[in-house]
Amino acid sequence: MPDTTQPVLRIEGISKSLGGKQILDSVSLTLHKGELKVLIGPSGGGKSTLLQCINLLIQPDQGRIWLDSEEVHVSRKRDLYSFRQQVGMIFQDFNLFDHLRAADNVAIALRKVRGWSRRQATERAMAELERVGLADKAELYPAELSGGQKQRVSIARALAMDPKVLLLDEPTSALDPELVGEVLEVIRNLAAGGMTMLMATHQMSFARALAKEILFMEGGRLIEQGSPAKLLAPGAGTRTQSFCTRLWDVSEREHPAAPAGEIGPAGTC
Amino acid sequence: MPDTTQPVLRIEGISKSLGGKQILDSVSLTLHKGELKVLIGPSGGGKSTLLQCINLLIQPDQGRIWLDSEEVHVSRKRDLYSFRQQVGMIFQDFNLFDHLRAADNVAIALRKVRGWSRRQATERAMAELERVGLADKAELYPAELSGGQKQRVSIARALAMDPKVLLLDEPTSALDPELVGEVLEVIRNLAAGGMTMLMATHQMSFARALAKEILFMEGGRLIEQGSPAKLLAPGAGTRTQSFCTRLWDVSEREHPAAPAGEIGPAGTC
Amino acid sequence: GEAPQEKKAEEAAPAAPAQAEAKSYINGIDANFPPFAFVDESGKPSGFDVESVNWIAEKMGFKVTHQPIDWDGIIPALLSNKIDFIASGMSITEERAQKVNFSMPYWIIKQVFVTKADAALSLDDMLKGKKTLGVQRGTSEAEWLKEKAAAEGWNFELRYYDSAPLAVEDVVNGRIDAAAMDDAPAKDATAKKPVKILGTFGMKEEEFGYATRKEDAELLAKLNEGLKLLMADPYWEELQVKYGLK
Amino acid sequence: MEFAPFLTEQIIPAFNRGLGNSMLLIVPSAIMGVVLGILAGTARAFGGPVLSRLAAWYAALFRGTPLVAQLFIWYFGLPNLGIYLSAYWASVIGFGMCSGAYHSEYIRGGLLSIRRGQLLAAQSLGFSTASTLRSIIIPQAFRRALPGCGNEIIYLIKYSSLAYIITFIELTGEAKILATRYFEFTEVFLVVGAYYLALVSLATWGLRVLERRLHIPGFGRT
Amino acid sequence: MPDSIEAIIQALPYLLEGSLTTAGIVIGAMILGLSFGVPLAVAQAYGGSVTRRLANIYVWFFRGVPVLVLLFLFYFGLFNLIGLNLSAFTSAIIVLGLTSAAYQSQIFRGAIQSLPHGQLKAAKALGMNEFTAITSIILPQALRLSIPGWSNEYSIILKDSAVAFVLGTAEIMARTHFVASRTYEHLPLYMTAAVLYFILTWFGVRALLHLERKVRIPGYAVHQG
Ligand SMILES: Nc1ncnc2c1ncn2[C@@H]1O[C@H](COP(=O)(O)OP(=O)(O)OP(=O)(O)O)[C@@H](O)[C@H]1O
Ligand SMILES: Nc1ncnc2c1ncn2[C@@H]1O[C@H](COP(=O)(O)OP(=O)(O)OP(=O)(O)O)[C@@H](O)[C@H]1O
Ligand SMILES: [Mg+2]
Ligand SMILES: [Mg+2]
Repeated sequence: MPDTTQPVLRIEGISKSLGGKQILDSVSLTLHKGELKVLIGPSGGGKSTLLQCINLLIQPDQGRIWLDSEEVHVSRKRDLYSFRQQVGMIFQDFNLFDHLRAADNVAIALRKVRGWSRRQATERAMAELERVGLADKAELYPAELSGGQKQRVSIARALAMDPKVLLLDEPTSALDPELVGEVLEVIRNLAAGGMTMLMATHQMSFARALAKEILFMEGGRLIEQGSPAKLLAPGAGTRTQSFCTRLWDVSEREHPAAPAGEIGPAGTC
Repeated sequence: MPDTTQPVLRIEGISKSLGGKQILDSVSLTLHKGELKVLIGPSGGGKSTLLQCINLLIQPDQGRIWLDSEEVHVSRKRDLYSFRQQVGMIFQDFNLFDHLRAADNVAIALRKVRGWSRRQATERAMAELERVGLADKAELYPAELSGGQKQRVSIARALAMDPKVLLLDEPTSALDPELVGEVLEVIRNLAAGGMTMLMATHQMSFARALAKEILFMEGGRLIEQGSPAKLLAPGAGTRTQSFCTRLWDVSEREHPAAPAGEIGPAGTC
Repeated sequence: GEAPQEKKAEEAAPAAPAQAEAKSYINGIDANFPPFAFVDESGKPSGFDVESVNWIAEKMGFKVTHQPIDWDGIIPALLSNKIDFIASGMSITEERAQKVNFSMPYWIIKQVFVTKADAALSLDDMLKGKKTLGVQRGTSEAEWLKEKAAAEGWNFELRYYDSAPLAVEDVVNGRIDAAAMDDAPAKDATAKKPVKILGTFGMKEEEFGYATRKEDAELLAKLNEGLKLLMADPYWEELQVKYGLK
Repeated sequence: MEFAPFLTEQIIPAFNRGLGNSMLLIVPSAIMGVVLGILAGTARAFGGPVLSRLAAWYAALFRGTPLVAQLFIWYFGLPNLGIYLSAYWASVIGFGMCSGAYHSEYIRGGLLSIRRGQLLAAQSLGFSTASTLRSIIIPQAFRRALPGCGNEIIYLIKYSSLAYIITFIELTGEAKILATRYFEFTEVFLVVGAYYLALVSLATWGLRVLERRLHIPGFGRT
Repeated sequence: MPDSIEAIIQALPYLLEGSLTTAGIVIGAMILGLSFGVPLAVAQAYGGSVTRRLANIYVWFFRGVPVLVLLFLFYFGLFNLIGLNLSAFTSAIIVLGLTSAAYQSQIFRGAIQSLPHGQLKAAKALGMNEFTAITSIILPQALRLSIPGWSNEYSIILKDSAVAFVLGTAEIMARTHFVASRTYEHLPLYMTAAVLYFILTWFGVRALLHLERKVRIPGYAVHQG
């Protein structure tokens, strides 16, 4: 199980401005091996920007990043590429390669980055698609896939590279409850296998069910962090707590008589 | 409140094949004035395809559609355009107009379809953006918006046209809990104002909180339909019921000791 | 073909309304054919043919403008009334005579070889010494050399150029050994480039004439009569001297 | 003049000879053009400050000057530097270089239409910049540029006729020789027009097949 | 080379005058080409089978037949036949413009087809008719993406306008030939013409590049250079 002594990924003081607005304001965090941290917060809070900065897809204005206690320098292209190979990413809007079929979307990095043969790569790609229940859609292009199918291809694509660290940007937003369950299971297994993960999500059940720690992000800063139990405890008085009970109010009003146990912390919280 | 005597939208026997596969298989449904029906089902089940067929964005192979008991014929272009003006649509992947700022994304149809002046249209657009909490992002282009912001612009765009019927394809997938609550509130108000809605969603709390009826779709067919209370009752033995309890299992296993009331029908159900 | 002529007439002589009845004609010229026709330093058409025609026009009482036009398009332009005649060093040939009427011949022209000024090659070397010769494509010398070579077993290689001056350019570059061309432009070339005229190479002499449309007998008559007058006038000699043709 | 014997005895043999020469020009210069175009177009969009500047100048120079002038320089100008190219090679190099400049602009247009997300996704998987371009960006950009590049290939077919100016006699050269000799402009140009039309039709058809084969669902044809 | 420099200086005003003719032809033909090219592209991308076929035939014909031949056919043939007495200059604009429309349509079509289908769907879902959807959603984006290709077409017509000399419009290239034939200063004069063309192209291309940057959609493309 998680070995918390060894930081796998560490970022310090990441700041970023876009269009003249400060989007990230000196964000620091550490991920230990096998740890899963969950990033939550209001829309536009900077979650996606942070994840992309960690991967250096967006160049932070300031800040430093270490992987396995080696600092990552953008200027050394080699290092950058190998860093990114080790840090997988699942995008909020999938960003599948439009010109490739599902199987090739998964296989292409194996071939072009890892240098695998076409056969090897396709075999692995099929195995990954199988894992997310898409073996029969391998031949379809992104435009022919449903929302949930696209999202699953993007998950398969990231997993196929066997990354050390995985950054997940709302990986289940388009999935139905059954699939959410399955993906959750996959994530749990990855964590058990020592994968380190940082996940932005709006589905608080995830945080509750899996995360060791919740990071609450608003206005480009991490304003609260702690275990789910601590932050979400009823009456904890945290921002996280109030953020997550909004939906509750709504449901409550509609079905005032419904037993709390059933509708409960409904929907996303 | 809802006047159920008068069917606003009726479809009958809609079928569609794509890429040699039957995606929709003779789907029929009726929406009465002020009614909100929720479409759920596994990923790839055909929800998005159905919504787009209703709007005739995808040409169904078979089937008929009535709005206010007038049948809609594709061949009569005039009718088709006025039909679509009355039937609003929120897309699963937003489909914002890339070359227009948020405000213009909302205003363009008012100007070009309704023939409003630029000023009038912009005023209304700003009001709609305000309603979804985006007044300060009106000047940004789609590529500069976060996932949740894009989704809200697409909601504002549909609402600005004051449609009679609204088709919503996962309108809250990218929203945080606070916003989900707000959008839910908006939808509730619309329903109260007599808007007729058909919403595909994975967030079962919606169905529970708002829907009069749930339609369960799998493999291109509506296989179950009924009130949330009926379909979701514990032990109802329905496909809907089993579909929605999958996530529960997962959470349960992780925190076996957690009080059911807290984690409850966690996540999406 | 009346309308464009009248229009041209107004352009050419706006200051002479009294002469409005005078017929006005457009002469199409190949402005790449000095000294017969070219465009001078001030951008105006000039040359031996141009000045001859001007003299004739004045004598015969018509107006004329000179329109430079691509050699490839010059006969179609004549046939479709865009121009009215061609006085621009055009050889009288059988093929052309089927399409247009020619005036009386006014000039005899010989075809010569032009070589580098310091070349020490004889005419015989040119024809039988496996040399490379340049010609302007579509000219009579090009055709003659090709046919004779086949008949006589001459072994030179022919290279086709867009205009004779370009062939001279390649003589200077050393890519070809000689250019075959009319003697008048050849003389012009020797004045401007380090080349010399090697001499004629046995081709029959050719005659230049003015070309008109077949149906335009009136103009042809005027041109013929004008030419006769001009060639009898001392101005004819003067022109030849001016353009280095004597 | 009788048209039928003129056609069979003069035009057709001359034109078929010219056609062969035309193909010898077109095919290698088209290939050279596409390759140069992809390199230069990509360099303009993604090459660092130096490379993109260089590529931009290449495109500006070769698009900015008439092809005839370029051919003149390759053929009549280089001898001043002691470089003697044959008419054939001067033509192929001249056409290829010029064509590449135009292709580069179409490719750049194609690159403009690729969304950022595609680049981000590739880089997140550890692709180097070069292999991102090679495997992800260019394949998409090329597809989108293809109709434009088709234009350039068709222009090339037609411009190949300029080779006659530097003495390489291909289809148009043969036509001009015949036409100016017999003054049968209409006939000769109708026939040469038919030849070019056939060549262009072949290219159009080939391009359409290529476009169809490279078609990606979700873009293009509805 | 004092001779050649003298020849160039001598010829310059004459050539500059020719560049006005060239510019006139180019601007006319580009505008004509644009106004025919856009509908052709739309017909090819969205037209029914008949419209599409007609547009294909148009493009095939005008791309297939050399401009020189078209000039001959129209100026000496068609225009004469129908009694249309157009000047060589106007005729050149019409023929070059109609030809350019065929090429421009392919550039626009490429751009139209690089837009994902979703946006057209969204426009239709808002009740827009095809015309509005295309003119206010598709074309604004497609035309942006067409600017590089369009600059190609500009620089091609600029130089193609030289063929108009078969009709007798003496633009830059024809004038260069004249002067070169008289002075035998071929190379320096062609260089001068090339420089003139280069300047004209450079200004046009610069202006288009500026336009391209100005209308660029923030954050959209990979390529910002
Ligand atoms: N290029 C840009 N110019 C200006 N503002 C930008 C730009 N890119 C992003 N932003 C802004 O940065 C903020 C953070 O965006 P980000 O995508 O990181 O949010 P997020 O937390 O992921 O939100 P969501 O939950 O909605 O996905 C948003 O307000 C967005 O509008
Ligand atoms: N052009 C196409 N060719 C082949 N199959 C297609 C095409 N378009 C859609 N499909 C298939 O149709 C099925 C239904 O897709 P649809 O988008 O309607 O699903 P959905 O119910 O909305 O799923 P999700 O919840 O994941 O959004 C999917 O399996 C998809 O792969
Ligand atoms: Mg986000
Ligand atoms: Mg869907």
